[in-house]
Amino acid sequence: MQKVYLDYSATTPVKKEVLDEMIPYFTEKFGNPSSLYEIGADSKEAITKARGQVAGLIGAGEKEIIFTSCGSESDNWALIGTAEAKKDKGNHIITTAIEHHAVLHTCKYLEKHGFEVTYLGVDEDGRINLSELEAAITDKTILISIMFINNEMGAIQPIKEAAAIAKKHGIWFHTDAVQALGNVEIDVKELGVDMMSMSAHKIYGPKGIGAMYLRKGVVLPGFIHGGAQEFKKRAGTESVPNIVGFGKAAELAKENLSEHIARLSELRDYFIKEVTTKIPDVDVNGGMKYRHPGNVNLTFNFIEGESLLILLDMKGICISTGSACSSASLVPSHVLSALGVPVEKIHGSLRFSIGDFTTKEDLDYTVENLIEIVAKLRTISSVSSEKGW
Amino acid sequence: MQKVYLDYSATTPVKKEVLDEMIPYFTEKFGNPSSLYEIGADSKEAITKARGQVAGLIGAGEKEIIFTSCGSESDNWALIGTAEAKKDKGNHIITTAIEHHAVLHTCKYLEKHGFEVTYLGVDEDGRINLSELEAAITDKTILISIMFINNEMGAIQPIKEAAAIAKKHGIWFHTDAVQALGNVEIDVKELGVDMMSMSAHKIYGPKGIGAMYLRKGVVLPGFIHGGAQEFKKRAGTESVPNIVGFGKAAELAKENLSEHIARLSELRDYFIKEVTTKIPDVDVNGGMKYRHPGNVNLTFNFIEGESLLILLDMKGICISTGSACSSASLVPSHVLSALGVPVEKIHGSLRFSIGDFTTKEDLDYTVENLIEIVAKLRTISSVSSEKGW
Amino acid sequence: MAMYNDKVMDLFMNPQNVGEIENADGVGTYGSPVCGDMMKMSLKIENNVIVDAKFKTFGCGSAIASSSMATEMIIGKTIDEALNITNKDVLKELGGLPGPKIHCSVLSEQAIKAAIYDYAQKHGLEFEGLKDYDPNASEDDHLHEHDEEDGE
Amino acid sequence: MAMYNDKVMDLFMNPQNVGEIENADGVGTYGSPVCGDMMKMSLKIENNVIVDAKFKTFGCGSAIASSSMATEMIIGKTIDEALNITNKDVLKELGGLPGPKIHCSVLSEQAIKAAIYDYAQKHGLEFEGLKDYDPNASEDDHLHEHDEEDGE
Ligand SMILES: Cc1ncc(COP(=O)(O)O)c(C=O)c1O
Ligand SMILES: Cc1ncc(COP(=O)(O)O)c(C=O)c1O
Repeated sequence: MQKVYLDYSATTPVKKEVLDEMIPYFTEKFGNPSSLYEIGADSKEAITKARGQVAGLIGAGEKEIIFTSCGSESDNWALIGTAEAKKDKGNHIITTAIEHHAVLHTCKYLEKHGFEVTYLGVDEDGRINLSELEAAITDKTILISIMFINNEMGAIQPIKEAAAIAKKHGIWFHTDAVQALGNVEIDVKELGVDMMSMSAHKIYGPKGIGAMYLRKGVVLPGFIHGGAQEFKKRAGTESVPNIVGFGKAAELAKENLSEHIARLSELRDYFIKEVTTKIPDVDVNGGMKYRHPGNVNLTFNFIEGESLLILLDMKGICISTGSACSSASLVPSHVLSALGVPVEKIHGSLRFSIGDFTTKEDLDYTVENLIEIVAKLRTISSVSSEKGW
Repeated sequence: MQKVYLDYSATTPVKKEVLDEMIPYFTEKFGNPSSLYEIGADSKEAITKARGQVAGLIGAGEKEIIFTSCGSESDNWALIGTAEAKKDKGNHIITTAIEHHAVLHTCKYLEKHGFEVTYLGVDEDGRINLSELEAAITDKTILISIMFINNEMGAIQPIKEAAAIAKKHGIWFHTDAVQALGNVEIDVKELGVDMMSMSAHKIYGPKGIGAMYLRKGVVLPGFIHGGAQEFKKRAGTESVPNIVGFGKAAELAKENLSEHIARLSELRDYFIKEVTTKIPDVDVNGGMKYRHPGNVNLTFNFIEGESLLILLDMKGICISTGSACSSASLVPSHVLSALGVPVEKIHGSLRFSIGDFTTKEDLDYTVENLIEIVAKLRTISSVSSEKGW
Repeated sequence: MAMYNDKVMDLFMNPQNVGEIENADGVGTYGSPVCGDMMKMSLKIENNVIVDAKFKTFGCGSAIASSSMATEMIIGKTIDEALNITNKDVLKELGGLPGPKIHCSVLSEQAIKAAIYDYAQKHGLEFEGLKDYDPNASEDDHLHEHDEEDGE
Repeated sequence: MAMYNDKVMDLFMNPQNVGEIENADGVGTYGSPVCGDMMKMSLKIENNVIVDAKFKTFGCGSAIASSSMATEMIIGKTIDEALNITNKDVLKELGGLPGPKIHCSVLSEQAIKAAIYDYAQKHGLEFEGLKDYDPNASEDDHLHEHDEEDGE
């Protein structure tokens, strides 16, 4: 059976070049980077190289990159660390209603511990309003955390402008760039952010390794205490092979960036055109102007997303429902809700995310199957275009 | 040049069987375990299998194993999570003076946040005194955290007895078993511990993956907030290949346990006998009765450890100094200090740790070189057995 | 699809009794698109026996499979027998559903009751099995496990 | 050993002027085993010129290399010249040391001073370069970066 993976925003396969770099560090070059002898020093050097590669992708200084175990840890660290560092200054945090759970749930946690959080809404295109952001600032505001690119509908936020507002008010600015890394140009100096979360497994690197960009001068308390690793900012024996893999993935991402963006955008636009012209009653969620190059979020009206997802899986097509009824979730996507998509339409929404190994043939095969499956599920459905919802 | 790795307590190479299991999960089987489609479900299944393998090594239930990013994270989580969960009950924690920094520095962190910590001393053999432990308990005590096996001098603590004392007083009990896993028989049910920290890279698994045993019924607040991974107890896309590797390493450790212990103990005793009979003025630090089967901690009187370490490295021999002058540390080992070893002797202490790939020939080669290098450094030294310290 | 068993998958892929009966004797719907699942059940009833049943469902795979199973289970049954069918019976016939999907079986139990209630109303009949039936109860009043967040 | 440069490694592996001069004109020690490094320096002095110098050091590789370098630097120098040698000069000759090891170069500067001080005491001499010298100062009073913890 043909296999079509269209869930690159969920995770990506590790590229061969990346895995090849990692392999030696499991077996021969397995020294602990804290050790003084040669194979220890080799591991340390490998980390330094990877740090440079990740720094290079985002225009950071080498010492501004701290490896963590995942994007979620970076998000938790940024929020909880800032809360701790700045609690004498205030207890107010501003974020958006469309953040990833790693940010949202950490905010909920902080709310239980005396912090107040403002969740900015977004417009139809999925973007925040900068005057709303500025208006939300109080003299107790210690952190603004705004995701760079949304994982469900791909909206790209005005990070540079938002960071400038934060700076003007002397407030730390964090951005969750897990979906943005390798999918848009990022220059942290130009953006003016203080902290930025990243994760390797979204850019063809391994799972279980993330990083934090921590601008020089931002003194964030440690999150995992213990050994002196990562400039004493993150304890724990370094995940050397994963770090090496992250570095290589970052290097490749940098090399291919403009081509990657151009290619994905073209495929994305082609796919949207095909689906919306060949299948009736399909909505595109989120705006097209500021959008992740590989993100497609569609509502297939009158059918429920999970059933569509399963039937596509039977045809070898892997996609994701950000909506109800996923195995771990029955609650409709908070992101599409924030966009103003009615709940019943959220239940019929699916995310297709395109990546480096996606071909036009993959998309044609997907469209073909979608036509058939959507028609079938609509015959079964108790709602329809004639009768309405 | 011959290569002799004698630093298995620092980290271990990944065994071939382990790496072989991991490889497919980087490239073909790369699905996100939270995804509904087949390759997602495959990843989820792989995690479940690994969870069973780790649980099997320590006699735990499958749902009692939560994967974390490292031993340090597990330690931090146990301490900070308990502090949070139990803060209404009290603010007192009991631990030992010889814990790993992942515990000690987390205690320091908690001390800054209003908690009080008692650090139990140890006897000459490196073991705590159980009546001292019980005497230290107050009605504010919320946690007792005692490491299973010390990483520097290998002392095995009376965990079962200590856990029983904790239980008697209704106090949660945590043990840092990072060095114990795979090196002693562990049955968590029989031991009666509530939480236990583990790390894969000490048992021939990959770096950057750890686990927490969380006894059913112990409700510990999350440490990394976000997605619903790991029974909602630890957010972040799972480090699937590393988890698979940890599982396989645990399986192998279980299969080989008694042979591993017997073999290492024999090599250890042989090495100690050789060194102490062939080189004068060598002290063995820590007791021999309750000791990590692969741990050898020696003081070469009148010379400084790092210089010895470097000259051994020049001969391809990898060992570690728990003492002064390691690249990241100029402070003499807190562990040997707690044992009562005088500071000047700590400066001359080295740890040799033996593992599955160590041969008798490796040890003979090491002894040969030690004889020569120790003699050379003693000629240079400004202290000597004749003149004394 | 590892999350569903073969029986459920089979019914989902090849659902039986899909459609609407013309001039049905009883029609009932349960659930709503807002809740993510809505089932419409129409019945043909002769001499107190359900001789035909058809469904239309907006919902996930297990909602569709449950609907299909429920129609199969009631065809040929008397009304009283049909009213005795609980979501547990549907679940059992399906060979089980994943935890968060159990409510889908409730959906079909309730849709059966709604259709029979409609029939009872039209014919001025009363059934023991409808004694406690509240036609205005919403899905949320019944078992509907909410489970949050995804993990990507 | 990636942490030391070749020059330092070479001096550590093959230290020059190891030993003690019999009937030395000045002998000084600096540091202590408790601090992890102790250097003993003995000098042969003729006509205000250091004609020979030998050392014995308990310490790490960079302490040994610094000691060796220091003896080489002072042999042939006048006492005043030798007293002018600072730890920075030793560092420079060594081509640098890793951050936490800088204090090892202080060790050798101080050991030179201690040995000359001993010579001065014995002969009732005074030297400009010893004006501020405190024979009882301990290592901790000088640059000694403390850096904690290991990372395993
Ligand atoms: C006793 C002990 N606890 C905790 C740790 C920390 O484990 P990790 O390096 O996986 O964070 C180590 C070793 O690194 C250890 O030896
Ligand atoms: C926007 C965003 N933030 C954070 C994360 C969390 O990253 P990780 O899975 O590495 O913890 C993800 C994806 O998982 C994401 O898409």
